[in-house]
Amino acid sequence: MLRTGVIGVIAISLNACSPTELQHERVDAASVRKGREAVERLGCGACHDLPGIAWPSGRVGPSLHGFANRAMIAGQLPNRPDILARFVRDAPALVPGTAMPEIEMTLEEADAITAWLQSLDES
Amino acid sequence: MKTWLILLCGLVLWAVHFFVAYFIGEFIGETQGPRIAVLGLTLLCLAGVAALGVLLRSMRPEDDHDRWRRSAALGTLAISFVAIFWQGFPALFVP
Amino acid sequence: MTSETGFDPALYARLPVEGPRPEGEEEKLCRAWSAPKGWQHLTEVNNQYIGIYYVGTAFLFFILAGILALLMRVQLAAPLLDVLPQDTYNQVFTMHGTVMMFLFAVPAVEAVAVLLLPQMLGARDLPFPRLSAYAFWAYAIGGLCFFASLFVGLAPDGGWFMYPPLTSKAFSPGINVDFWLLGIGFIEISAIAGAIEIIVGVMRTRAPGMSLDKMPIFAWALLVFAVMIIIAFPAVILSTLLLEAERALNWPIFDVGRGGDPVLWQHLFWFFGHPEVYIIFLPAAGMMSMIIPTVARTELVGYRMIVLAMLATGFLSFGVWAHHMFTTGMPPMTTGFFSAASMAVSVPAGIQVFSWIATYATGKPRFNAPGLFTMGAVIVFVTGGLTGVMVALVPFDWQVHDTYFIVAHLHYVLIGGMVFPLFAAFYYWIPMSSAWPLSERLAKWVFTLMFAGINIAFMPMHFAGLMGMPRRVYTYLPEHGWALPNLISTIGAFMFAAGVLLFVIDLARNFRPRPGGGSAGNVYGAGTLEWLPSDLYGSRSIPVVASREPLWDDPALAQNAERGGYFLPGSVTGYRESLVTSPIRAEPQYLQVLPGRTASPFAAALFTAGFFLALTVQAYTFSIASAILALMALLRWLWETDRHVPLDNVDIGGGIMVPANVTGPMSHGWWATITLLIVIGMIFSMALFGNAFLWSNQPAFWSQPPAILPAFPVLGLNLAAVALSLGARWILRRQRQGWASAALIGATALATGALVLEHSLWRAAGFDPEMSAQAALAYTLQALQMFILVVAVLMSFNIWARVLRGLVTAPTNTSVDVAALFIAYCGAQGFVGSLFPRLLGVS
Amino acid sequence: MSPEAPIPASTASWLPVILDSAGPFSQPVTTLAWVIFTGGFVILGIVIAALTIALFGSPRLKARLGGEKAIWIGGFAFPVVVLTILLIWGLWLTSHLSAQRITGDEMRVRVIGEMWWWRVHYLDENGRETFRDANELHIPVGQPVLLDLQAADVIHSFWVPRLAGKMDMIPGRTNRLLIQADAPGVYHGQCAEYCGGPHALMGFVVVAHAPEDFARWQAARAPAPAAQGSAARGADLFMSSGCAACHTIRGSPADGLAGPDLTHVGSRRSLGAGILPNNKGTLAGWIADSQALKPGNRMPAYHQFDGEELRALADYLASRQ
Repeated sequence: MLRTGVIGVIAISLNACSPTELQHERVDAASVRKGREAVERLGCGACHDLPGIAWPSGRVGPSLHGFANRAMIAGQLPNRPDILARFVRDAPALVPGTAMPEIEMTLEEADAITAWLQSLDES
Repeated sequence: MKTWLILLCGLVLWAVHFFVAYFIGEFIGETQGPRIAVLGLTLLCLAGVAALGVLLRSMRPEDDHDRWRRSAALGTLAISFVAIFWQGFPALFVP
Repeated sequence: MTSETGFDPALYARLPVEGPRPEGEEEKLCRAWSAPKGWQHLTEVNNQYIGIYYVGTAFLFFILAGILALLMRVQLAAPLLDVLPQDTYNQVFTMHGTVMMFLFAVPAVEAVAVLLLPQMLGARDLPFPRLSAYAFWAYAIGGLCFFASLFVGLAPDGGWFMYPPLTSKAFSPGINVDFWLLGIGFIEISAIAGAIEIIVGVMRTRAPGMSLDKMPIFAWALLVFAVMIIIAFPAVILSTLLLEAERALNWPIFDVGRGGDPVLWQHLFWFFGHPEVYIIFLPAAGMMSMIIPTVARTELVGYRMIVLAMLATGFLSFGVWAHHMFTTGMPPMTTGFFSAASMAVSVPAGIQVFSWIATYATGKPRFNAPGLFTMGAVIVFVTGGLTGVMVALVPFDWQVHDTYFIVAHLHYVLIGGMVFPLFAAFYYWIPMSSAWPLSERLAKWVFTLMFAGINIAFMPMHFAGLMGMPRRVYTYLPEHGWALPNLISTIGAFMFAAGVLLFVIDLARNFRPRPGGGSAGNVYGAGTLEWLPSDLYGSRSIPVVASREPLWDDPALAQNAERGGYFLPGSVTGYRESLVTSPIRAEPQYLQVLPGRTASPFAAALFTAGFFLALTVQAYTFSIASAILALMALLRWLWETDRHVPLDNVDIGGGIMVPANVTGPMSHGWWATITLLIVIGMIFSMALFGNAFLWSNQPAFWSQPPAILPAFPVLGLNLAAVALSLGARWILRRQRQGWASAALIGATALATGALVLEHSLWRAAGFDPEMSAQAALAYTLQALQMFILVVAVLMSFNIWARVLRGLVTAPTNTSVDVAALFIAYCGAQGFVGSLFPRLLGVS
Repeated sequence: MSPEAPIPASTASWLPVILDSAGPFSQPVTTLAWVIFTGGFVILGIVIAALTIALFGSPRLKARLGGEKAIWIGGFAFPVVVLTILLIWGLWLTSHLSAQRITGDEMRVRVIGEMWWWRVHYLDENGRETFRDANELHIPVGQPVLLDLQAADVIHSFWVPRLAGKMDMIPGRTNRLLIQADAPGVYHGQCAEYCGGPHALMGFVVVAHAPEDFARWQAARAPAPAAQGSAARGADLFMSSGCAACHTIRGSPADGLAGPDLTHVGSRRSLGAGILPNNKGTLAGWIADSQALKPGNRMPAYHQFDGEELRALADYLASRQ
């Protein structure tokens, strides 16, 4: 189960992979702001240390500082907006063993959160 | 001793009033009876302050010290009067 | 002119004595009051040394507690910072409050009193110099050890108010709370010792002619202050004892499961805690009333109104304690009494503020350093006073109680009412004991930074409170919007700190302590006696006082005093000595021989501190050893008292003769004993109140106390003890020293027997102190009785020993008077302590 | 899913909460507050003006201030008049607002302060318990609610600034407080008496519903049906991992009393006593390491669960609506 999932994701990412696409897109400020608000409302900080959000600040999940510069999501998935938007809504569907539950949110919110995560550029 | 009695008489009355009123509230309760007791006590103490005022005014001071003592004592009586007066309000305005 | 003691005031006309002074007179005086060298500094008891140590130590604690405040402000500068972890923060805020209240505010004013009061009153020293020394050393040693608990993470963390059950063993199992209870209990003893000293000092050591209406207003303030300490502090001594008994012995006084009540703690604590605020404010107001006339170059307008305002404050402040408890669910009429008293107490404060304004308006104010601080104090204090009236309104208090609004209010009151006046006092009086005054130029900066700092720090706290921010929070969530006011507060706090730092720098540059001379002198042109030229013995001679500002009204006074033209220009006995005068009109009564340097106060303080600290860390052997050593030091001290002077009448100047030995109700020892008995009586009364409170509040747990009839022997023995101990004075009048001491020992034995019987009666009735709070309080009464009986035993055997050594004079003797009074009190307390709890039956 | 109409997350205005009253038990205090603030500023202004005149004024003006008469007027007569009025107002309000004015028609709830959370017991008109919840209080709009306030360990204080003043919760006593909200909304509360450790993080929420929504909310207080799928796995873990020793979930074997009742935890607006939003993510985060979020709280960090187990637990709790 786990293996098929991972393989599938890798297959998807290999198909779509090209060097230029690793540069994230220009994200517009409005969705970054909305994403940040959604992250605060949902309390993602209960598990993650989030840049610019003092509270909450959990240590269960990884810190998300400089997330835009990460190559992988959860160490397994390529850090791409479309995958990321699916992952934040329903992580177990992509990474079955993860501790991160599916979180109830709208698709717009997932996109906004993705935009915000992609803006966390520390380079 | 006499000097202190003169200077503090009004305040001592205030203290008597305050602590009796507090003990009534703390140990007896706040029903109609205690309330009326506090009001009666207030009137009694106010009358006491007034009487002390009359008494003090009738004293003939012999020197500067006595004059000073008398005027300071009248001042403490004024403050005590107000304080006792206010102390009666809770029995009146907290039905 | 009327007289109080039969002394003829016309005799004052003989002074100052003209002509040259006899050869060697001044040298003899200097010899008696020589300066200490090296290690002797630890044994010195002269108020000019003790006073400077004392002020310095209090200021050190101000700085230390201030640093704690800065740490807290850093932690709260933004939401969810992690500068101070939760438990550290809780210790830090507890220590900030505790240290500021107990180790800075009260000791600071007692320190200033020890330093200034004798000079201001024209005395050579306070009447019990060793007691001042003891009070200081106990405070310094105990306070520093207490503070050090912070560095090992053992500092108390229950808030300075220490509410049980949070501070009970169940929720605070560590020794942190014990540090507070024992440390503060110990420091209270020092505060009370200082207060006894001040009361007797103000009442009995004023310069001849300084009748009550001519007393410097600072002395009035300290008199009221000290009496308030005597009445208020016993409440906190008792409450710390009770809580420590609950923690150490499992006596469930505050435990609701066994008939205790945590609200009892709140009553006892605030019965001390609110008067405490006025205890802190009054002396500072007294300083203001001394400084402002000098700054404005005119006499104080409304002197008598300030006096009556202080007296009124002294009384009214005892009717406000429960305004800290408006949210505890007290019934509405009772809250109303406290609301009314809280309003009433603001009236005398208003009178004082308007007196100061009237004094400025009458004179030509100068904008020098003390002037600026007094002006700033008026504004800051009035702001705090106005919010004080607001929180006296019960419904408004329901909202702002325990929020930052209160934090803002209390800091405005305490900084405006105490810290600013104290800084004014530093600037004003430092030239008296330093070779140089402080810098006026820097003072402008210090004042500006401190004044702006306090407003920037504390004004936003009003808003934080209105926005819902509770007190005593180690952090807060961003969503409440408290970040901005907190950040501004932190900036303000650092501005205030910068002002204090600048002051410390100035102090380091310019302060050259010169006890007894070589000082900068009367740089502000003040009119009161502390500005007479002085040496280690104070003024060369003690002048006759004819007005409130003698130096203004008699320009030759300083010169005549310095020349030795007034009272006591030398030393009659060769010892240190001072003049004791009558309490109202200050007519000369007798010559008091003062003790010189001695190690016993220092040793007693050191070992008492050792006793308490060792008790805290449960080093019982060391604790007992310290107690024995402390006791030995005290006995040695006691032995040295009451020295008989082989002179009957002495010439104190101008041919005026007074006795050198006085006993009975006229002596200063008698006065001190009465004061001490009031303290003990207050502790006892508070315990009785506790009994009645639990009886009324926890009826479900109340059992029928032992019957009264079987207690008749107890009551009888106690009455017999009273009669026998008072009889000892009568026996002594018949020249039978031995029998007098036997009577005292007998009286002590009777009272002890009564206690043993009383204890067995309660035991027989099946009461066990761990069983219920009722039983615990009954045994508390017996424990208090036991404690004073131990003292009585020591006293009566001390008399016996003195009789054997022929030290007890007849027909009267101060030591016997004091012991008789004390033991008679023991009998009376035993009587009431046995009767009262039996009257509280099950209804 | 939830039966009631959406409730605005915040009805607060820009005003500080104490001045932004939302019910009849806080409104009169707000009025009083505005009056005393205004009066306070005016009096402070007068004192500063008097001080300024005393320091810098013309001799004529200074002469007016410089005597005992000025002290009697400014320091005695004026305060006495002002304070007499204030005192009467304050006393009248005290009696008007205090819980002694109970009619018997109030809805009743018992709230018990714990280190560092709140037990909530809904009572019927006879004071008998109907059901339990924690850290959240639901009330109908426009109706007074009588709270019986108690404490289980140390002293706490119940305070919802927009609804009423605070009232202490003292072991061995029951204090009473009336609250009422005039508009649907979520009102934040906070423990106001220092209770040790994470006192700063002891919050809660009052949710006010329109009356018909409240009735629906009340009707929906039956335990949620047995869990399905991953949540069923979570239920097993909950029972087997010790959670049930401290927490009660009605309709399941879990009957622990030390911690908050979790029967309806999934429907609450917050977690950790009013400090975190509530969803599967925050539930999982709280279970795995609540000590990182609220240091010192009584629940240990549960490190033993793997990712799937943690999610199953979160699923289970989120399903307890």
